[in-house]
Amino acid sequence: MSAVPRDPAALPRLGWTLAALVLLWPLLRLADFEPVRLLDEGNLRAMGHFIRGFLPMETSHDFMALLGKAMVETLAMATAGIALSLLLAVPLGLAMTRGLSVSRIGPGRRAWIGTLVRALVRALLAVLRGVPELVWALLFVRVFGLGASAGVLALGITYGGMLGKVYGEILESTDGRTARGLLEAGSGRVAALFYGLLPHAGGELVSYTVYRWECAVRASVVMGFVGAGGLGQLMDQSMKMLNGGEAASILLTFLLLVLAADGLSEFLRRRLA
Amino acid sequence: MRAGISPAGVFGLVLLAAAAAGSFAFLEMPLGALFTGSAAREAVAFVGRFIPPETDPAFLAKVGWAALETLAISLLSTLLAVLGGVTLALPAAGRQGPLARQAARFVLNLLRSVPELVWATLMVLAAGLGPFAGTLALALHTTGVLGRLFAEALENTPRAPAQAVTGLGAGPLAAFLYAVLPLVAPQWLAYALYRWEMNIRMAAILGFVGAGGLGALLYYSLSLFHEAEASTVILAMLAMAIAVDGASAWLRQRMAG
Amino acid sequence: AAQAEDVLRVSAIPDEAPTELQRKFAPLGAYLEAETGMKVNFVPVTDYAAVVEALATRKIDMAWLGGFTFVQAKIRTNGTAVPLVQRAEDAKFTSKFITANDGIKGFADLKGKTFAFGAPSSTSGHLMPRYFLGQEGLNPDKDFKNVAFSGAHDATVAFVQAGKVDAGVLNASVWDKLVEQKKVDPAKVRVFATTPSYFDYNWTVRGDLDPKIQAKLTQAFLKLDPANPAHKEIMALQRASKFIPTKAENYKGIETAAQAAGLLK
Amino acid sequence: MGFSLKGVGLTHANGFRALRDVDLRVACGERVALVGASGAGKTTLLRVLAAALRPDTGRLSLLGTDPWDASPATLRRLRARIGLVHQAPPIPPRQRVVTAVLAGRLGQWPLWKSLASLLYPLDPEGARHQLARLDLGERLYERCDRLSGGQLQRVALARVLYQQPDLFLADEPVSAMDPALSELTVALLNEEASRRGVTLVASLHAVDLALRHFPRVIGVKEGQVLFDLPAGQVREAQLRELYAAEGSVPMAGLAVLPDAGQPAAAAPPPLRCA
Amino acid sequence: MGFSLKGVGLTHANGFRALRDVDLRVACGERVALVGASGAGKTTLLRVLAAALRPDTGRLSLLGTDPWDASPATLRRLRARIGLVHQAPPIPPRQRVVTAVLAGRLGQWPLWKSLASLLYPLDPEGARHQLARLDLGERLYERCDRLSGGQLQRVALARVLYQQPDLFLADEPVSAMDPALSELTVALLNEEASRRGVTLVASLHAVDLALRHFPRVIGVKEGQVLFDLPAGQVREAQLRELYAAEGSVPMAGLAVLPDAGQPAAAAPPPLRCA
Ligand SMILES: Nc1ncnc2c1ncn2[C@@H]1O[C@H](COP(=O)(O)OP(=O)(O)OP(=O)(O)O)[C@@H](O)[C@H]1O
Ligand SMILES: Nc1ncnc2c1ncn2[C@@H]1O[C@H](COP(=O)(O)OP(=O)(O)OP(=O)(O)O)[C@@H](O)[C@H]1O
Ligand SMILES: [Mg+2]
Ligand SMILES: [Mg+2]
Repeated sequence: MSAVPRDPAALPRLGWTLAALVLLWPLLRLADFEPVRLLDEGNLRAMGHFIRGFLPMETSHDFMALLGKAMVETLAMATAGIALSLLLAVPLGLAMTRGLSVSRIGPGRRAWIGTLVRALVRALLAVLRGVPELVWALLFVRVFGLGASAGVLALGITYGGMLGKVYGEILESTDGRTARGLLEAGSGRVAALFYGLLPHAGGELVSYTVYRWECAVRASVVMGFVGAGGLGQLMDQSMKMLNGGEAASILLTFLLLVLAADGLSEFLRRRLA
Repeated sequence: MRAGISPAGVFGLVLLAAAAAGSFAFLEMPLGALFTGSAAREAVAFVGRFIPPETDPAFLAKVGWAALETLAISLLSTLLAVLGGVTLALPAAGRQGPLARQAARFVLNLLRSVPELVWATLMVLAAGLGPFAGTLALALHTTGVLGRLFAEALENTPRAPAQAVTGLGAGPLAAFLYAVLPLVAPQWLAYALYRWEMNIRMAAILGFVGAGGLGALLYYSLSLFHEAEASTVILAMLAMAIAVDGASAWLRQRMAG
Repeated sequence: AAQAEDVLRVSAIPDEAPTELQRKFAPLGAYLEAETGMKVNFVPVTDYAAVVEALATRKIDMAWLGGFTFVQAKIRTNGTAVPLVQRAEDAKFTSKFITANDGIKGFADLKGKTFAFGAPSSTSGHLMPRYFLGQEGLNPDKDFKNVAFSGAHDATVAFVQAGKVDAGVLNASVWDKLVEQKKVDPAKVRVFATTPSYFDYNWTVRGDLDPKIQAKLTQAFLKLDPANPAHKEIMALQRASKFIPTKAENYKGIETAAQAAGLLK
Repeated sequence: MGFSLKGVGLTHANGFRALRDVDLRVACGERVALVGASGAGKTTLLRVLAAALRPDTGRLSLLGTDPWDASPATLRRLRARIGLVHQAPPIPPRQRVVTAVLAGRLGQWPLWKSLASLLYPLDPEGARHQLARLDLGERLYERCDRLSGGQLQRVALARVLYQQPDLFLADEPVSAMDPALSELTVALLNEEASRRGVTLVASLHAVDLALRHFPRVIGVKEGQVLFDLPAGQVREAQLRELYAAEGSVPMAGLAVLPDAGQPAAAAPPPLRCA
Repeated sequence: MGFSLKGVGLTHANGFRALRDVDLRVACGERVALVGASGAGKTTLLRVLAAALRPDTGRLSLLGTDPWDASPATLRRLRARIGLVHQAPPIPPRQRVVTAVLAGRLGQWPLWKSLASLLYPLDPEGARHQLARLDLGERLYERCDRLSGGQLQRVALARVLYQQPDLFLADEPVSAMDPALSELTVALLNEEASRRGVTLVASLHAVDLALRHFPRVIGVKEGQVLFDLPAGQVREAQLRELYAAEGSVPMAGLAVLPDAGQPAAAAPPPLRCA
């Protein structure tokens, strides 16, 4: 028996691993990484004291009324924000997907146009989500004034950038053979999406969208900036004041909403399956 | 003859559309204002203040250092979160029975439903003001996020390869590594890199715990209306995010071959 | 700004929790509605810049600004923003440096410690303390181990009390209120230094607001009298002994300080 | 207006030369079987004919057009006229049979129709008709992952039958079927092609089926055409050479072949070219 | 210590009765071919034998154990001794051939070894040896999505050969291979089973291969055993009945079968039961 050739992937693999380890060290130093600090007695006491402050939870009538109002507002803003972001994300995400690119299997001489368009869309999405929410919020304050409108729009735009990118990547990571088969049989890209990619990726897309909605519910920063209120702002404030009882009540609300979102996601995915 | 989509499905879709419409109505959003001439003028004026970006060498050095710090915090927190996320995602995807699934899901939901800011406060108390607290705070929240995303990606993966390997008598971990990981790896990688990109941007939080970084710098310049400086910081953040985004695209393309 | 004629849109910089601001404003708002005959709409926000931005683009009509935010607003409106009134206390405002660390007795002990300001654009929580620290020969960016921005004055106290930072600074008015309301434990947290006095907060309107309304508003504020039981609650909530007229020149000093501290370009 | 290849060569991304210098001319309405050892390049050749893989060298003309020289719109129209039955059916596991079959017409339907059909199948009758020809009519609303291997393969075939292409390509269309069903299916493909007067190219491992049903048989070996003959002229020695590439393969399997001299049974096709 | 089924029935989740009342007893070291029409239940039966599907009724004993009565640890050990070649190779597309083959021993290796082998293949020699027997030795480090249909099927076979199971199950193991390679492969499976003295059950659509290589042939029809005979006693009429289920299937395909009376060629296996 002749000698078995050595694994050709082994050497590069070793090289990358070593390179990663060498890079990790300065990063750990930069981030001040000292896990022993977590065991420091004074720190443990401070944290214990703070966590004990979570009980009893704040349940006064005033606060509950405030919480209820904030919750309704938050749900409305999150839903509206996600709806707006979908308007951006769906077309851009599709444009970004290589698996749906006709030109990649199609006439090669035009392939560079497709590549260029995808790169441009990628860059556009990066700018949409890369410009901080606060900057968008300040921009929209100039148009709408203070209030929910500016916040929801800022949210819609940044989340549009995020969803678009993630949609594109999900569609690319799924088994593309079906869609490719359809494109090869002359189908258009939208039809190939619905018949070839969504059956594989539908669950994943739904699950990510619901997760984003859940993030929108928690989104404190933008909403508070422009005076849109909501749960996030309430939370920020209780936390800055280190008011444990209020924080605990809001956290419980968050947890309930997250559980609800999780259930919704599971329900939708099951329906799709 | 059965219809293509069940009545319950149609009902669900209608319900979702109604929820969106209801939300817009409730918020009374004058979206029309977006398309007025004054809106365009205001927007142009606003953007104009950001141009040109600040290029003072001293400030650039400050931005460079903050960028390094941001890189370290975001990368480490994402790495920790990937480790934690994978560990929790396996039981959360129902591979160790329904009981473990519920338990793991609950832990993930808890980690995730506590916002970064709250984790930051806790971690500052636990580890003191500074980048380490920021790293831990981001790692904890991100674990919850990645754990959930990883778990759902797992559940959406075809089962046949894994069943074939367990059919050979392999244990759950081995079956996962040999038959599931190759299938979900591109998606997991995409999520992890994407979360890294998000963590680069976690602005307010890091400033709040005194970790500095680009986020704190940005918030500071915006508060003081130093738009030119803010613009430099935004460009630095964008450059990092686009680099990560490009790396993600490149890596996954390489994997797909 | 067509519908603005019968609605007065008001906001305030979030130097305290927005809900607290809203609570404080409620009776004042009702009073102003009665005095001007306009509907008064108050929007609490969490970002200083958003208030200035909204005022500069005429999306709100009147705002409660700090000294430094007023300077910013003036610059952004090309000098048209008009300060109407301020509290008597605002004419000689101070900030308190506080700590819960036994080792800190004066400015010299702050070197190498962690420190919390309020918000970056706060006058009494950031600008003036930074300016006075500079005069004491301390550069926060270099001499402190770590600087955090708590975002609001009451949050700074919470930071210090929980041991998150070694020391912090906040405005005297909020400190007094917290001590009065027993929200801080004086045995733990103590004041170790106080700044010299300076001009701070005021009520500012946008320059193109109808002068008649401006006059009505000024009158309404000046008419407030602590001896009148109906006004007493409003004054108490605003922590004002009385309101006095003010003018833009009063804030020249702040502008200079901001320039010196490098916060204004 | 069938197709023609001239000096076509194809190298895969990893540098493997799967086709070298293939010359081939198939007239409209011809029915051709491809035979060859595993890894010979049959699938690659069929994918080139489906305008799915682009050759690096040589000239290619499909139904009168050079696909790699055409505009995207022309290419898309061309592809809608070519139907390929894949070797491993690329059908999403959770998709229903009816949807999988109707997908055959996506290239011809306007977008609204494709989308509407997802909500409510627009032409279940048409899909059922094609399935019934393959004895699968009653599984119309079943999910594809609930089918057996041979049933799934028939769904993939029904899709291309439903597409009604002008160039019908099939890659091992009966590999998962039992002998009786294979016979029926190959006969059906030939009958369909003759009746509609379209060109049919099928790769087949079952040499006997190839020889009995197709007028023309092409042997592919190591990416090249080894022989290209009327079925009646294929000799056992040629088949032996075709499969001998596999090292020391015992030739017993070929003993079962019908006498290679026996002429193919098919009637000459009535040429009604599309 | 082969296996036995008594009154085994299985209903799929959608209510389809795929197996009904199957009685079967196969001794250690026997080599059995399963034949039957598409959808007859061959795959289902093999999956029951692989302890992958649980029957709803009847009693089952595999290698002396009832899998559905055993503890999880026992079941796992049992499964490590059973190898099933799936009809459609369930191998992740991006996996490399060497990893896919080495996965065959996952049930026997300790965890550390499985993990280490992912980083650096621990037994490439063993994997190559099995691949080389199927004429695929040089593709060791290739990615599986770069293989042709027949090559991928051989990788799946090499995995189970590498596993060295005591009960060797194969579902259409040669459906994507050319005749010569099919012949070689079926012979190889039989030779391997005889040499190691283990039990072999393979479903095959190529009836001639079944009759020539396996001493015992079982016909499955509509989830039931239609006949269970030594290969030499299978008559054409029985095959005709077996495949007649498919409505009006023309029986021409069977004409090519060798005279069914001809005895199977295999030598009696030397019983060395594991
Ligand atoms: N995507 C690919 N990348 C690299 N090599 C490939 C690729 N696809 C096929 N090959 C190689 O090209 C050769 C021809 O493959 P092809 O699929 O055309 O064979 P085939 O004749 O269809 O074989 P089979 O009968 O086994 O299906 C094989 O050696 C195969 O390994
Ligand atoms: N998961 C499932 N759910 C429901 N029905 C199924 C499932 N799997 C198989 N069936 C049905 O059970 C019957 C037997 O299937 P099986 O796969 O055992 O057939 P087979 O004999 O292997 O056929 P083939 O030769 O086509 O592979 C078929 O009618 C099939 O449709
Ligand atoms: Mg092939
Ligand atoms: Mg089967």
